[in-house]
Amino acid sequence: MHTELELTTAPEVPIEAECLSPAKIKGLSQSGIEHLVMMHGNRKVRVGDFFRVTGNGQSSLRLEGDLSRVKYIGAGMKEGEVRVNGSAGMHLGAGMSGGVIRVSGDASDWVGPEMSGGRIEVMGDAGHMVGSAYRGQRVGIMGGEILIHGNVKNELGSAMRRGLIAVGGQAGDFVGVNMRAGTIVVMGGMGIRAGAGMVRGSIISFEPVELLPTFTYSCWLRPTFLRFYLCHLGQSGFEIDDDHMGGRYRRYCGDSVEENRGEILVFDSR
Amino acid sequence: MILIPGRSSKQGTSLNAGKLKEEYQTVTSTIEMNESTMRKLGLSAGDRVRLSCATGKVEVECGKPRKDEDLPDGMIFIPYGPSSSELMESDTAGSGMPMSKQMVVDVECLGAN
Amino acid sequence: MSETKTPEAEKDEPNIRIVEDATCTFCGCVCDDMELTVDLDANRITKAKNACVLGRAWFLQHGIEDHPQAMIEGREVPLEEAMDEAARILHEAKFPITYGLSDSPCEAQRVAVAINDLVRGNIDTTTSVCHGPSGIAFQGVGESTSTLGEVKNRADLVIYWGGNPAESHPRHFTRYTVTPKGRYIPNGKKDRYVVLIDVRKTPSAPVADQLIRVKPGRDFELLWALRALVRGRDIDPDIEEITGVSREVLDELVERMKNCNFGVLFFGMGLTMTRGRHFNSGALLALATDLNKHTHFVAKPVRGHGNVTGADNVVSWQTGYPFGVNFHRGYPRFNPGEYTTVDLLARGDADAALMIATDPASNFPKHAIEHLKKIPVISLDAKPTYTSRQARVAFMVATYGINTGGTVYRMDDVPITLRPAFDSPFPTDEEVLTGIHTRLKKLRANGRKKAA
Amino acid sequence: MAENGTELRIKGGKVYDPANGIDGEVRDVLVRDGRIVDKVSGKARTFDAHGMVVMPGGVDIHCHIAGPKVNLSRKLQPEDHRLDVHPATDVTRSGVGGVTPSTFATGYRYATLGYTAAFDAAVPPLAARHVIEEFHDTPVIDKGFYVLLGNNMFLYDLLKQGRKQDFKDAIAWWVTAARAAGVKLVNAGSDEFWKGRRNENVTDVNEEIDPFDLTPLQATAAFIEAVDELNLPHPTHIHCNNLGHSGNVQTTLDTMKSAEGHRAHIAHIQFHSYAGEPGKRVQTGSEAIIDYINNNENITTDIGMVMFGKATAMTADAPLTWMLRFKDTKWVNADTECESGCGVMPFEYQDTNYTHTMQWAIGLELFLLSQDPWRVMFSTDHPNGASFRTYPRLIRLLMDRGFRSEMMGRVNQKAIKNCLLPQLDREYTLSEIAIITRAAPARALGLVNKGHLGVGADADITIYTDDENRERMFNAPRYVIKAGKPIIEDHEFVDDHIGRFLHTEPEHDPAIEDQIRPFFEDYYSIQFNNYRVDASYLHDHEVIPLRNSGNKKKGNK
Repeated sequence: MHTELELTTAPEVPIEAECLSPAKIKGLSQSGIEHLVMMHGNRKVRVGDFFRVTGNGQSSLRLEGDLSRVKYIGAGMKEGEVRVNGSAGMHLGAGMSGGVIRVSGDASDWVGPEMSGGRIEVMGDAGHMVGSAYRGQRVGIMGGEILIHGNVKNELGSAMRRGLIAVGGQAGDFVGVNMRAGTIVVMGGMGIRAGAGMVRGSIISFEPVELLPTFTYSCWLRPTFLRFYLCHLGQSGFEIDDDHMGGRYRRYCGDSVEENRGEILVFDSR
Repeated sequence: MILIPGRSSKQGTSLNAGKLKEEYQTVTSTIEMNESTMRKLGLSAGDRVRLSCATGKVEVECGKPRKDEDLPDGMIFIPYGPSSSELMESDTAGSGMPMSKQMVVDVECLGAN
Repeated sequence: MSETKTPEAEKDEPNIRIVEDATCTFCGCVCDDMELTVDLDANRITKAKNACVLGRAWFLQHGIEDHPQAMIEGREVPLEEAMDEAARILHEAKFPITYGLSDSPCEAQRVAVAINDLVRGNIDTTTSVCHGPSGIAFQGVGESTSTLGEVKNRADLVIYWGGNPAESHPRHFTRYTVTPKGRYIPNGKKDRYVVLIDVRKTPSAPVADQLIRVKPGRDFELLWALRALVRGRDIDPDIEEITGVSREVLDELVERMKNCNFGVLFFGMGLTMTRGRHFNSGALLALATDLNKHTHFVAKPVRGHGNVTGADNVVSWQTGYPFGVNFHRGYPRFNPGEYTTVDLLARGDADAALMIATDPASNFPKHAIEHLKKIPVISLDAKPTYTSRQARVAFMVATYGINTGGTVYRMDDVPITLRPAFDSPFPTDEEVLTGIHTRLKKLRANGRKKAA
Repeated sequence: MAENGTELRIKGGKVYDPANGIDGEVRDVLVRDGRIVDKVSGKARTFDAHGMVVMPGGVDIHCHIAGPKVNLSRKLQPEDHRLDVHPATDVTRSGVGGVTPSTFATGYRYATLGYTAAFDAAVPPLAARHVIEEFHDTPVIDKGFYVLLGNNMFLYDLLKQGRKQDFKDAIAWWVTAARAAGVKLVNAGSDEFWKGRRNENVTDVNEEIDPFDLTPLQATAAFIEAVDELNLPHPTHIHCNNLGHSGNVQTTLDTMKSAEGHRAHIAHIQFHSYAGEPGKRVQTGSEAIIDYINNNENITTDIGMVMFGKATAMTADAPLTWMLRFKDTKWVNADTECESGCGVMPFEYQDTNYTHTMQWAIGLELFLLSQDPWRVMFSTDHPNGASFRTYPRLIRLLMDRGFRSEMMGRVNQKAIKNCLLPQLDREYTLSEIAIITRAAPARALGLVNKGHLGVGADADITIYTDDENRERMFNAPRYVIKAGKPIIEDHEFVDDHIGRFLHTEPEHDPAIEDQIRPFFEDYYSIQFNNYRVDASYLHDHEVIPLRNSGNKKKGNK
């Protein structure tokens, strides 16, 4: 059983809708959901002004339509499920600590900021700052999983402290910048300056990477932990071939500007 | 080729006269390259040039060549203005700042003015 | 407000006034030692002693143009009517944005923030497209910095990175950083070592003892390598291939930085506007901070507009954030990339715009300009611009520093009071904004009454 | 200011007005035209204050709320603002909170604690204009600042040359030019060490400062004497050398002794009351310090208490913040030419930490051992020891022994074993609280019309619902009246108010400008004529009268 909300009126300006989260609608009647408040630019509006609501409040929420201008979907979520059949706007799953968000299309910038648990899956592309800290904050996501099947832009997982981020396509510059710990897997190649300022943690790339002058080659290895991660990702719908699963990776350590305790693993050969 | 828009004294002084005046418009639609680059592209001062990238395209005039040591090969300088805007991508990578000083463009010579 | 001296000469030529210690607001240097000779009959400045080439143009080319004070859709209207219309637009908008402000005095900037607080708008300044990335970097690493006088008095190592002050800030070298004699720099330039780091040999190069040419787009790698070396860590032996700078040059620079008495790193938009943006600035700020383990070291962005630093300060003290501030929820929020003007326009988010002393229609990315053409724009400008030409409501305002007083902040956060040279028939931007603000308050109050 | 004719009668409250010897007496307080009066007409608006506590508005004698260092701190910490927003109302502006709130939030939040005046403790003259501009946007409260002169190069040159009269005149000129309410010294003499000697610091107050042939202690003594002789309303406000270092008790005692009978105010003395060996664990030095103060009437002090939680180190003592820097914490250093240094750094006091707990305990000890509330005043050195928003909790700690021991049970026990706090049973009375938060600071600042409710006083009044939980009580006054105008009623803002700017104007020989000008032209980077803060910045202001000058008042009201 789920609650369905279909976007029937295109917003003139962006909408902020942290009410589109299972905990906020759970137990509400259909009209209760319609009366939930969102921000449309600087105006307060009702969910019913823009969405056709079907069903009463369940712990599973289905959103239909192009929600690329609807921000904060699933923000602060602790449990339950949100499915977006279409695209989602900025701050998807901001601060979530549990539950699952699935987006069939693309997501915008700031996917899962301040996340501490749960899972966000995006079948299409996502923007900048996926799984990143907000400006000024020294620590990014504290846990959970962000799985992007398409491409992402810059600053993937900046300052992340714990958790897993996987990207099926390409990532932009500064992957895992200022990372404290955690794991980032990028399958389709990444931009420059990966791992700048990283303290600990692992960044894994299936494609060759241009590294900063403060990273040094240490050894090659066939990391066992990676098998577990990749098996898990395979079960989540990523196509992982056997070469990557059992292959040999070159390990670079850095960032020497920090304590040199982080690593970038670059796939070498099978 | 890498296009680097920047400030120049001339752009600055012509700004004071007014942006809708001819001088500012001329200054901001004139590019500079070094001698070798110009030679390679078969350009001479005064030629019309089309710059294009994914965002847009624009016609400008080729200015006097700069010495090779002043400007690296493959680099084009242009004072900020409407021409550089036409080529500027709007993605700011979560910073508010478009990439306005390091733009990859194609250069096409349109012949003498 | 400010004092102007009437020289002896006035007795013979009653139409001439000399303004001493006037301030040039053309660039972020904000030189306050101008001696302006004003022809009061012609409403012109005939001489600007001490001004640089940009300053001279700023003062001498300034005249009072024959232009309406206010226009709506290109038609001249009374000022009051234009203010009514501007207020109506902002009141009705769901996502009104305000942008510019760096060529306005702080007094006007304060009203601009108040307007946005009232209409729950979005305010941003030109900082977002000059040193906004440095502001973001500052929030990550902090900054060791100083006023320019401290550089003059103490700096024996002066490094410029990605900037060309000879053309953008012509008096930076001579008034503040390189040639002046200071308390502990009795011989001026002879007592300093000057390094210029840039991708090209700019007209600033002759002032430098050393020019280090970095490959385009490789500033971050070079800065990062320097940070590692200052911390005594290893770097890739292929550093020259990556950055264009040899290991020997780097080692020498590192020793020079660690062993100076007071070092300073100035940086320009060669860092903030290229790939890496805030990380480039952040690397440079962190390098300066790291160097404090060895000696006293400071860093300072070289700011462009006359009062862009004032805009940072005003917006920060009123909202807590330096630029890109959104009030939709009745309190300030900050998120560059979301609430910054280029993004708001390019994504098509804004539905009305108040543009204050800025010309985005001529220098923003194409897609942003395209959206600007679709929404009602209110412009305040001292000269016709691309933006004012297409604005729905266009105000012509007096030029700050020449026709109006007020306060501006130099690039090193030093506040300076303006001394206007002569009167203008145009209102000040503070007056226009206050007029709009007053009207908005009435509209809001009426709205509340209706709701009640 | 309230419109002429506005009259109020605050009826039946328990009034605490220690300056006038009133200690909880039930009586009416009458207001007309922004002042306390002895009679109002029948038309006066009446506030029923039965069962409530009526006090003069609070006066913060030492905080950092405006100017470049505060603004740097605001810009530095978006993450702190984001979690503590301050929405606009129909009558007030919006802002953000956190440890360094925006200007509007600062003013309103002081008001919601019952404070109606606050003094920024450290402003370089070059930044005075900036501070005053921020004050215009800091609502409700009256405000002023102390100008930083303790590392002023020109003044040190004068001392080196032994030009005492010129030194005095120059101090007076600077106070007047900057529009200050007092003179501040911060880690006197340290600038040359910090900026000129590769980030060193003063360690010994008797060590000569090159190139001035003068020790920090001699410089401090010279300022104390000159400021006293100039009859400034507030004595030299001193941040002693060696702040935060174990064993700094001796430095602090030496500094106080150097006053030699002249008035001196020692700022945030908690940070200067550490026994123990330098570089080793902090031990409490509160007894030695407070004994000296109890016995020497020329000294006033504010405590600079520490409370656990987020703070921000923000000081002209730049080497201090560098010392406190942990790993790669974001850190700001900002040098002001010829005048000052500055350091800003986010900081968190943790109750599990020995040193932090010790600092917390020492602040309380000093208060509980103090014999004269008129000279030992309340502060947290906001935001250094804690945000001003912790005041109600700290007041409860002073007033409520049970609460104190409950809290002692939850903090670092090694520190508690090492300090005196568990042995101290004293509880502050409401009257004593009124002294340390209102009456005493007003008196120490020479504010004859503040800190009390006698006839002629400014009608800055706070009315609290009496509550045994003093934290709750001081956290939310029921009414706040500023300059005779109700600002908060039933805990809600009903009006806005800009507040007044307070400064002083000591007499001096104007010819001193001819001495300062050439120095200025050589070593400053702006023009001398653009340095003074001109009158256009003052708006609604009041000149605090000099001592011994009678009760003259100037200003535009």
